[in-house]
Amino acid sequence: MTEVFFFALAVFTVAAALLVVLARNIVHSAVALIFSFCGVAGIYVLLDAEFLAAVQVLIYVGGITILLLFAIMLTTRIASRAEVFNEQVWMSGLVTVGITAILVYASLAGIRVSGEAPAPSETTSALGRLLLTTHVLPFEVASVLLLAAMVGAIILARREGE
Amino acid sequence: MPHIQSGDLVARFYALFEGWGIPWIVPRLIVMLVVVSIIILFISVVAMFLIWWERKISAHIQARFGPMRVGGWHGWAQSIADGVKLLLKEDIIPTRADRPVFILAPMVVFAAALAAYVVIPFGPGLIVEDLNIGILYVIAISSLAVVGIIMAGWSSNNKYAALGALRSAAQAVSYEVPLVISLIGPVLLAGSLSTTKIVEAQRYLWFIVLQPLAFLTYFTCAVAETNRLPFDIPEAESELVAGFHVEYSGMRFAIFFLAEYANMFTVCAIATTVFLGGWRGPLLPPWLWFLLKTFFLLFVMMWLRWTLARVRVDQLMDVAWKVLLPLAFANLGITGLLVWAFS
Amino acid sequence: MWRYLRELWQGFWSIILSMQITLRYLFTRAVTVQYPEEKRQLPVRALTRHVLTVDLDSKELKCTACDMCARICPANCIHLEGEGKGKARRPKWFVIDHNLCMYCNLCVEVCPFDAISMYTGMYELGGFSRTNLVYDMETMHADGFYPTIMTPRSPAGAGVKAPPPAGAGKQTRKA
Amino acid sequence: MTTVNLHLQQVKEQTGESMEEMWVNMGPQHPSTHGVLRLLIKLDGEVVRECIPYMGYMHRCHEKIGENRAYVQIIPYTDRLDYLASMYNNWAYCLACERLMGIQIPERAEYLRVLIGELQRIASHLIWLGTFGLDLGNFTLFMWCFREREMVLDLFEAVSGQRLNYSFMRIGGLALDVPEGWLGDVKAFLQWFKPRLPEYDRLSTDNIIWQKRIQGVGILKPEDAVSYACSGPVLRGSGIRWDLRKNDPYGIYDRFEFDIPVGTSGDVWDRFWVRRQEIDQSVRIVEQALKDIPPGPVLAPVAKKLRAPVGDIYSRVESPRGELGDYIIADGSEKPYRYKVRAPTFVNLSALPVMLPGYLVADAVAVLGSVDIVLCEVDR
Amino acid sequence: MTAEEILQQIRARFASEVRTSEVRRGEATLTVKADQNFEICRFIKEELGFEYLNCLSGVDWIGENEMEVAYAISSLRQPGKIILRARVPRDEPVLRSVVPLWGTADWHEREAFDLFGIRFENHPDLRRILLPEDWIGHPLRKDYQDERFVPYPWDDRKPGSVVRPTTA
Amino acid sequence: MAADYAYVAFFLIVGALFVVFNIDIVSRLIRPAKPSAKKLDTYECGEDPIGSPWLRIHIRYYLFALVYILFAVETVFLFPWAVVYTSLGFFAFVEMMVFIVILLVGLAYAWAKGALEWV
Amino acid sequence: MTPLSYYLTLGALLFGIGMFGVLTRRNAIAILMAVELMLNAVNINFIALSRYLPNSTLDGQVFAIFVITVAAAEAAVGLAIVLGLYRNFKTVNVDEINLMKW
Repeated sequence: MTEVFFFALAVFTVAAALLVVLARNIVHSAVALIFSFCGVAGIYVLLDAEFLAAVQVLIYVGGITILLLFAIMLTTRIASRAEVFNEQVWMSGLVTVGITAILVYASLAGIRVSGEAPAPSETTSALGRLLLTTHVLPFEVASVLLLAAMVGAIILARREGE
Repeated sequence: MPHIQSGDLVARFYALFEGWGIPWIVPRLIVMLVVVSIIILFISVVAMFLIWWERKISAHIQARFGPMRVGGWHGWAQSIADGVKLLLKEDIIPTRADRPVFILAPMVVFAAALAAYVVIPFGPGLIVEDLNIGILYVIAISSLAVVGIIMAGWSSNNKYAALGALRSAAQAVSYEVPLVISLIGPVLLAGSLSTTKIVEAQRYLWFIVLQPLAFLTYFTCAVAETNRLPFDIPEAESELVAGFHVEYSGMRFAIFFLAEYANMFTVCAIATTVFLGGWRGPLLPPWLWFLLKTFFLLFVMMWLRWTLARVRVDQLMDVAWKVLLPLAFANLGITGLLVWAFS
Repeated sequence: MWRYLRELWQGFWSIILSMQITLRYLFTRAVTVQYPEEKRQLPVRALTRHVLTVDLDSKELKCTACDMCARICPANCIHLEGEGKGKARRPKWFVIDHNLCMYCNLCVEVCPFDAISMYTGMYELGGFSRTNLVYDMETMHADGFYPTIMTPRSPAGAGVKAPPPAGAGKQTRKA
Repeated sequence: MTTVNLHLQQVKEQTGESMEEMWVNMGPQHPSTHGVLRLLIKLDGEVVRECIPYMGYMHRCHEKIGENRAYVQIIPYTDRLDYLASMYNNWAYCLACERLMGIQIPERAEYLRVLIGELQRIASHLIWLGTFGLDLGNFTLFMWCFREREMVLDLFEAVSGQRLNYSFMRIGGLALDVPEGWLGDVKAFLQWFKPRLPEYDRLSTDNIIWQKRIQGVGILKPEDAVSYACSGPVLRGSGIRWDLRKNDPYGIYDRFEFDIPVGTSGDVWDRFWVRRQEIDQSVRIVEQALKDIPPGPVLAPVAKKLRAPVGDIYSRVESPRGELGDYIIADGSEKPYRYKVRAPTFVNLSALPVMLPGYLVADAVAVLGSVDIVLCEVDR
Repeated sequence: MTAEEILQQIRARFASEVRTSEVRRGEATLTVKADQNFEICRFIKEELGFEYLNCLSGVDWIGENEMEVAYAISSLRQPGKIILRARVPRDEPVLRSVVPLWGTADWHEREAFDLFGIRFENHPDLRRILLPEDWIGHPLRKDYQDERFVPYPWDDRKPGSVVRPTTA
Repeated sequence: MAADYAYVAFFLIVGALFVVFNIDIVSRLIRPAKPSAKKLDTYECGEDPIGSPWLRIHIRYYLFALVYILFAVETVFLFPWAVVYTSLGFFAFVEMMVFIVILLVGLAYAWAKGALEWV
Repeated sequence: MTPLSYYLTLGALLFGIGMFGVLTRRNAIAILMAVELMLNAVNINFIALSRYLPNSTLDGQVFAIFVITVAAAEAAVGLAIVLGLYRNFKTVNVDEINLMKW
């Protein structure tokens, strides 16, 4: 049963992701990106990481895509028919296919896991415990990172004429 | 597992199908379909009632009657008539609109509104699925609605719609932060994100007593998140005519309308769950208590709407970032300190 | 800091005060009228559809086709033609176009014989074509309006509380 | 409207266009332009940078009609200028004709005119307050104001038989005396009305959202107000104490005691507050008029066919919206040779492009509302 | 300043321009030739202190083959009112705009242009204001004819054209 | 567990299908369809639209979204913290307060820099 | 139970698609979107491995949270840089942006 869900979600996600990179209209790209993110969130759920799935939707869908959409509307002339891809599209495609093939091969053949870990029961509290004990340093550093990002982004975005 | 019906009944239903040799998925799908139909029916009825009720409340506040004709008694069938009318309206998609996104937007908005009902605990066991990240789930799924609104506004290729969508997005993201942070206080007290567990944690005391500041913050944000007056700038009709759904007509518009009222019910239901003790109450059956409390909050929302003027967009942002956010943080800090001190 | 908090409180309180007054209004009576079933009571002077009055003794139209009303009408909505000479002069035809009438009452004021009046209490004018609002002598003949309040000779003297004209519109259609 | 867009093209070429700016049509079909006004607004984000009003959608050749009508026939047409203050339009026109013809009107008519005129001012300001509330998103206030306005209209209907376009005043006085008991009805109305004002205040003046919305926006500097010849509450809101009822008294306004509310900074709040206080002052005047009103005739003996002597006159009154002037040139016939209406909102509206730039779209609505335009009067 | 004094001052300054002047109902009324209208207005505004332009109106004196622009000027600081009439030939009605003096003259002059065809030099934006931009002619001129005017269709005074009302 | 989320998926799918069902099946059968050029035109108060609304937004909106996203990340950390707070005690409180205060510095910075001002 | 390799393959595919976008798209914002896709692919791997590896705690998920944090910061700063570029070059087309002329 999980396989069915997995394949449905995987196809959905990959299709949306393909649309992201292939769509000529960049807003369509962004909309496709939203669905791709939602699909990934579904994959997280299948992996019993429901907290992360919610975070994925909250941050990616509710935050990053909105930011992206705003940036698109700030900068891109959507109606214009500019070339979407650069000249190295075939070259890049080749490289990508190669690397992806290697990765897929590695995934299918390279990694073997014997058995499986039991499903974790309550991920949120476990995550909280981990964050506040084992990973407390990255946790605090994350706040500094966010601070730096906020300051930097505000400086960059408002640099002129304000 | 679904709890909306009695567990025994569902189990017997499953067993019945198993006995017939039908794959296990079929009965499960049937149960799910029944559940979702009940919820959609519930949403429709509630939305229609709310629309009618709001018109009545506004009318009586304004010394008039409101709908009086359709259906006889105080125009109770007005919303149904409106729904039928919208069903009969021509569907207009502007030529300049971005067609796929335009069509997708109401679907996103409605699906998000519907999905939020999964974790609303109408009573003990009367919940579709008690997810263990309940509250966070509602918040996450409601951020989908914002995306839907941006899609609607942008794809309409209309200036008012675009402005409305942008305002809506800016407003939603601004009010999301204090809303989430005000919810963390009760979560901290309950020690769980599950809606059922939060209600159970209020066995002795409603959280509104312990967290009045958080409740006020949450409620204000909830009003803003649902784009209601005084925070209805995304659809401020005196400026933007109708905001993001200005180009939507007929059934597409109706879907937005339905989703809006469904969201209103959701935020009030969450407020009831988190702050007002959910289904707890003496004498009356739990689900009735739950609905009573929720509808009281809905009444307050309507009451506010018909009392206040609309705030301006800059003031709206000020309220979110400079009033509600500090308040929410202060509440969080105080809660943390007190919990540590008393435990 | 204190100022911030004080402003916050004041704002909150002012909203509470506003809400208090609206809550009080929620339980007051509505002032509106459910129109087609209920009808407002029109004052005596209400300017409504025109009527050509008749002399109660001779049962004849008072109008002598002097054309005063047609000439004073700013909107040029009255048209008539007379026949006969002297005392016997009466309108041959008389048309008022209510599409154009602006209810200024000048025609009534100018009429030397009180032959035209606008105090019929019939305000439900409507039609499916513009010509439906063009009234001719027969439709405006006062016979068609009995029994309703008819042209008060001196409207200034009448009290405010007039008999309700409601329902008057229903029985005025001449069979 | 291609020609208008041609003009826009020229404007764009002159001003240049940046990426973040866009031109938006506000009107003619817009909920808050109070009729069919079209404002072409250049938005920078949400900030209004420039505003070009287009009007004329309601032009009905009032002045041309006036030139082809006898003096008394014009009165019903004046109703249709400022349909929210028809009594005052009647008055302005009749006053101009009376001044032109040298007619003295009876004492009772003077009192009744003041009484009715001030009631009209109350009604007009109420409708303004209500629609302004609507602009700011407060629908309840709108309904409440309309409820009281309807009462004034009931009073007028009892007097003139009409609810909106009264054509009640005549050159030389009034068409009719008020019906018996009417003055008592006015008293009863005031009794009811005065306690309602604090209720409006609860929703508007005292409410923080209302205050914050309109304070400090749409500032009209006094020198601009004078240069653009603004009048009425718009002028007074800018801090200039100028009211024709006091400064150039017509009728018998010099017999009444009332104050002229003025603003300080010329923002929307000041204009709102001036109008709000003017309602109080009008109530005061009505009460005084009710006390002193003498008996007697209401119409001076005037000729049936009115002819004005050759000459011209510019006569002005303080209508609820400002200085309502009638410029009449008479050539001795029974029709005016030239009849021009100086509509207060036409002139006040011309100051709008000065008031708007620099504020948000939401403010644009509030500013437009605070000017209190009536499009029929603007377009004539 | 009485109306008499106002007139005297203007006459002293612009002797050759003033055609007629009189005091009517306490208002100074004067007719001037149009070529100096801007200077006279400036004099009235800046030196006599009448800073408030109430009204600006065009008049078509077709009998004298002249157009007139009548300014009603007053002040918020002093009593008194001036009615200044500037006459221009009807064939070529051109005046200098007074917008630099009074902002309100902008729309009034546009209106006079729209309805009378009087052109104002130096006007910042002389367009039609009330009528559509593609309107032909200037309706308030006394000789204005519009063949597009269609009389009210059932205004033929014949009883046969009347349809009996279906209601009441 | 993952199976719990079957309902979520189901609700999302049915929600979308419900919209399609209503608009494209039920309503389509009974509604009229008489499109005309004017009807299908973009609404702009009865005038022809001037220019395109696409690509005309202001940096304001962007800045709010920017500040939001960073606070949203913070809330991600807050939820696990709140759930385990009672069992971890004061140390957790201090850790989180350090975290929050650092971010509040950012908020104060944004406030002082006027990123939270509209105009 | 779905094999781990399925998830890893999905991650690899997403990564490849993202990489293709990064390499070929001209629009800087589109490139950022593709980068987000790649980050998602990484997260899938983290979480899948955290779920499947025996004796694992939730460290993989914690890492995913940090990746999301970094992604958010990256999006914020990256888009701010794009805006800055746009201000200077009036385009977000990376081929036309020549940093040496800045």
